[in-house]
Amino acid sequence: MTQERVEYVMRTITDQCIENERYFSDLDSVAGDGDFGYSLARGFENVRDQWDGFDRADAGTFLQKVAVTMSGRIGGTSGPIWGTAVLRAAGVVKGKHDVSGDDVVAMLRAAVEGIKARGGADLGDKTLIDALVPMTDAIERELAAGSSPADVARAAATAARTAADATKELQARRGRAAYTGERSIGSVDPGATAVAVLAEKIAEGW
Amino acid sequence: MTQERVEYVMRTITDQCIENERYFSDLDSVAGDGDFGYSLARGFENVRDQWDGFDRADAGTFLQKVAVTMSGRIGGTSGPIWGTAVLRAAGVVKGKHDVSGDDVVAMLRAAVEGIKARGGADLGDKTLIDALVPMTDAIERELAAGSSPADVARAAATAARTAADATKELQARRGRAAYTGERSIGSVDPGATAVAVLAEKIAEGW
Amino acid sequence: MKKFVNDPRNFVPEMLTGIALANPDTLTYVPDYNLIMRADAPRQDKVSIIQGSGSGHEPAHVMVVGKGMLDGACPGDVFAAPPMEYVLETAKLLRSDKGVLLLVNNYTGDKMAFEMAQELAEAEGMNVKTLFINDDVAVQDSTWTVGRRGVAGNFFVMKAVGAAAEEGAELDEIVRIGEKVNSVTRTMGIALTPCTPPAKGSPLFELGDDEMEVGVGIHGEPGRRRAKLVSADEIVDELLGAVVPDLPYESGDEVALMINGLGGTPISELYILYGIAHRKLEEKGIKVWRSYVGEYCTSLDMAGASLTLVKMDDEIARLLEAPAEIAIRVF
Amino acid sequence: MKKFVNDPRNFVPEMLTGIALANPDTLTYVPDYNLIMRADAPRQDKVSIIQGSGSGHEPAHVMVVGKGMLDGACPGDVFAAPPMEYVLETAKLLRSDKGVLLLVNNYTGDKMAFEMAQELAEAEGMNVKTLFINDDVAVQDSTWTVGRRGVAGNFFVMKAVGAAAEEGAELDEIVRIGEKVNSVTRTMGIALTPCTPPAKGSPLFELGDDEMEVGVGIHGEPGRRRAKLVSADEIVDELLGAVVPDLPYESGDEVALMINGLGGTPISELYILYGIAHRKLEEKGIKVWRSYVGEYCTSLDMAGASLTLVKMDDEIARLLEAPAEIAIRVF
Ligand SMILES: Nc1ncnc2c1ncn2[C@@H]1O[C@H](COP(=O)(O)OP(=O)(O)O)[C@@H](O)[C@H]1O
Ligand SMILES: Nc1ncnc2c1ncn2[C@@H]1O[C@H](COP(=O)(O)OP(=O)(O)O)[C@@H](O)[C@H]1O
Ligand SMILES: [Mg+2]
Ligand SMILES: [Mg+2]
Ligand SMILES: [Mg+2]
Ligand SMILES: [Mg+2]
Repeated sequence: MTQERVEYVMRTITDQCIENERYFSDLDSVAGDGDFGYSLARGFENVRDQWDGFDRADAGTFLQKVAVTMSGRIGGTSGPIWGTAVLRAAGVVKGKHDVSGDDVVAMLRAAVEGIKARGGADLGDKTLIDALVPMTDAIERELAAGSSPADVARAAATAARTAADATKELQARRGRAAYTGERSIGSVDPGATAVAVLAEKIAEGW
Repeated sequence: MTQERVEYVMRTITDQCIENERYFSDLDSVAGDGDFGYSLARGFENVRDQWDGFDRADAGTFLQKVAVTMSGRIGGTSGPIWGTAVLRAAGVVKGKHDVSGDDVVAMLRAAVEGIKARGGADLGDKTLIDALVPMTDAIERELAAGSSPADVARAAATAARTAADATKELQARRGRAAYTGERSIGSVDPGATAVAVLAEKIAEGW
Repeated sequence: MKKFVNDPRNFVPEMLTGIALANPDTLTYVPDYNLIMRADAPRQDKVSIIQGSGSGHEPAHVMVVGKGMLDGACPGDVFAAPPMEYVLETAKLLRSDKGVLLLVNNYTGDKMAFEMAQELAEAEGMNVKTLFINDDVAVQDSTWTVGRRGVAGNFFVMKAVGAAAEEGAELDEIVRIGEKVNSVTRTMGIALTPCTPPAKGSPLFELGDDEMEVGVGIHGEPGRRRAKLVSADEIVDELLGAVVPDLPYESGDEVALMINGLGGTPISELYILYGIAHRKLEEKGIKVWRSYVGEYCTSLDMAGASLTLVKMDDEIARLLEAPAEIAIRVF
Repeated sequence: MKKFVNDPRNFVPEMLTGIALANPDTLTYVPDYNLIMRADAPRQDKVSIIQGSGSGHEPAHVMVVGKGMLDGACPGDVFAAPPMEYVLETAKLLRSDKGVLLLVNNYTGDKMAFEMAQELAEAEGMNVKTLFINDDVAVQDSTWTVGRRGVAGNFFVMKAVGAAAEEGAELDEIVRIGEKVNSVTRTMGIALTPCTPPAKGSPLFELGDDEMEVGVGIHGEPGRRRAKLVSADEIVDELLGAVVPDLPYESGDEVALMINGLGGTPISELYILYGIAHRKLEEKGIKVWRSYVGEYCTSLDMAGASLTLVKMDDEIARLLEAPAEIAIRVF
């Protein structure tokens, strides 16, 4: 995919995180502290405001600028987590203008590793990792099967949504929701759900 | 009437002020600060607790002890107002064991004068004076007409109630409710209503 | 009712017990008269300063007893003036050769109780003066009420007379100072929610989700009007619009600026109001001499705030800056 | 939402502006990093003490910047850890030859931001240490969470390290002191109502009219259990029952006792709780060394309170008694 595609993906994430401020915060009110949407929205508003001025030398540089712009303003857990994720993804495509399907998988794997390293969470701890990993697996599968980019995107969205919904059954083991213990069971994880929303929007506009 | 009757009247007032705590406070919440019932109840609980020990040398002494016991515990406006009223009434029957109808009228007039002197209120200012004065007038009228004590008590109750209800139309000019200006119109005065409740109970048990 | 309370009837005594236990070296509690007094009072070389008023306005007044402030406070029940007996007995316990000053927030019940107590204390040969505080501009003067109410501005009167008394000033001089501070102090409050008296157990009045009460009294008395809740900027305009022209405070004046919380409003919001008010005053050419932000005179758990201005001069500045030590402290 | 606020997004900057305007001689405001710092900081002859954490806990931490306490506080938005950039830039602005201490309440977001900032500051050659505060007994230790939360007990850590830094102690010594105070400090809180974050505009959780949340977190995190609202006596039993056995505090111990208001509870009720707790501790043979009653670490407008005990020794006593001057003051 082209660098424009990368920009399209990042732009969709940016717009959606601003648009879903209230929804994401409401999700975080159930077992968290209700600021997830607010934090993301403030960070991505910063990205939107500086959008035209980002260095677009290559896809990696572009994503790195986005990461720094965003995480300078996102507080809470999401600042370091999302900042680290985008930074690591940026590192994979440093110097590249064209991003292959394999690159996308590698970027997502790098992002997940970054998140794990930063916050100590793993699969099953009821965080956004639980949506990111199945989504990445789905992309890898579809690419191997030779699906069209649009089909890959659709499969990614479906996998993310299914996985996000499944976080309902999990007990939170990281972040603020972990303090609630068993009371966190029964509601979806805000971070995982945000991943699903973003994946769906990206697939829709592909 | 005998000194026992005086005790009966005082006892009814005492019990009713305790029993109607919430009702009287609710009345005071409309345009006042909601503590009227609380203040009276605390004061009269004190009277009830010390009831058996009061000096009963004569009606005046008895009432004076009640006044001191009560007003030592009633705060707010009602402490000085009710304390002064009972003290003044006590003065009228100092040394007496039998209390005539004329004495009753004189006691009530003295009480009203005491209240006026203490708080600067007059008829029409939307205070308990607006129930006490018509009630006293009715007693005087019935006595002049030679009615039976029970009939006098009934007439007093009716007059107090009618007058208390009529305070609804008045604008408060004294006490906390006066701060509300025209907004005090439309609700009855708690003090006047308390007088009506007490007069009715006294008549009932005569 | 969402309160930490045992029997609501014991609300005031249990609170006073807590204050006394929290300050064993400096305060004495006399349960019979709801009295919190300085452990070292009365001192015959200084005028004793006494406040009464109802409870529910804490820290006013029981928590501002201490060096450089009050010698004693004998509150009534929540929102009820103290019984006359409390005031009289407190005056007797704090009797000093230099005299006793009774500070009274101007309400019917308080006025009657304090005036009765003063009469009786004088009859016993005591030298007692009464000083009325009436800083609330929400209530217009009127021959029908006892006049304007005393609200959060009473802090400045207490601080000034407390400092003067600590310096050994004579009673008449202290009265002069108190009257002067009162005469240059104006306050206006606003409620966002009602308060809930513990004995009543339910809110004292009702206020719609999008309403505020402009000019509310510290006992939940209705104010000038009920209005739609507006932004912090507009609220400050409303408060300054009532307070500034009343004295008036004018360009070139120096003022103490107090943003007082009414009990349920967090201090973060009080500082938002403070910042706006400070800027708007300076725009009018009125210089803020010192800030007072926090809870000084509350109305139980009412969400709301009041704004007070004191026009400064050198004498008042010196007295407000004098050291004082009271129960309310951070450290 | 019953709040004094303009645009909720500007809640924190407007509050910080107010604090700075209210304390022009002692505090400096650096809007880019939500930073409130001492006007005289950094001083090269003392370690700089920095706190971060989310906003909404005022007076913690922006209002406790000052002599003998913090050199700077760089809060995030309401209930959100500050962005790493704020912490890093604050550490740089407060860089001192004697080093910089970062105080962190133990939450995932704060931990990550401060650890990232520390790494980067060290990479720039700075001498930086991080100290975690985790006094909340409501949360059981667990390998799954970052462990216990930091709540109102952080006041004692700040006070002690602030005093030590003011005396010129070295960074390692200050860390030792902070860790010691933290290790003998335990807190448990209880909520009677939820709080309403300004940007959300509605209560963070729901609590029935007759319910309380036992062990609530200062961001409205659910506690140990939800229970029927009980009397003040029973609530104190519950809080002491959680706190006392945890260290444990034992007969013969001397403790500092803090009753901290969570924002919406009036100080009258805090003193009721204080009185009960004081008596119950003395019944257990635990002596109260000093009282701390008021708002220290709040959760916006939440009605509720927390109880903190600190086991005293001579060193801690000396540091807690050392003079300090901060924005939060009465006079
Ligand atoms: N340790 C962690 N590692 C990875 N993701 C986490 C971790 N803790 C929380 N999260 C994610 O962050 C989301 C909450 O973000 P946010 O509201 O910004 O955090 P907080 O308010 O607790 O600081 C959760 O829904 C979860 O997906
Ligand atoms: N100046 C006054 N003179 C006589 N009665 C008064 C006066 N002011 C108020 N009252 C009476 O007192 C009642 C209120 O009593 P209370 O609640 O104890 O007063 P507050 O709470 O205002 O101190 C009123 O309903 C009225 O009847
Ligand atoms: Mg959150
Ligand atoms: Mg009343
Ligand atoms: Mg009253
Ligand atoms: Mg948060």
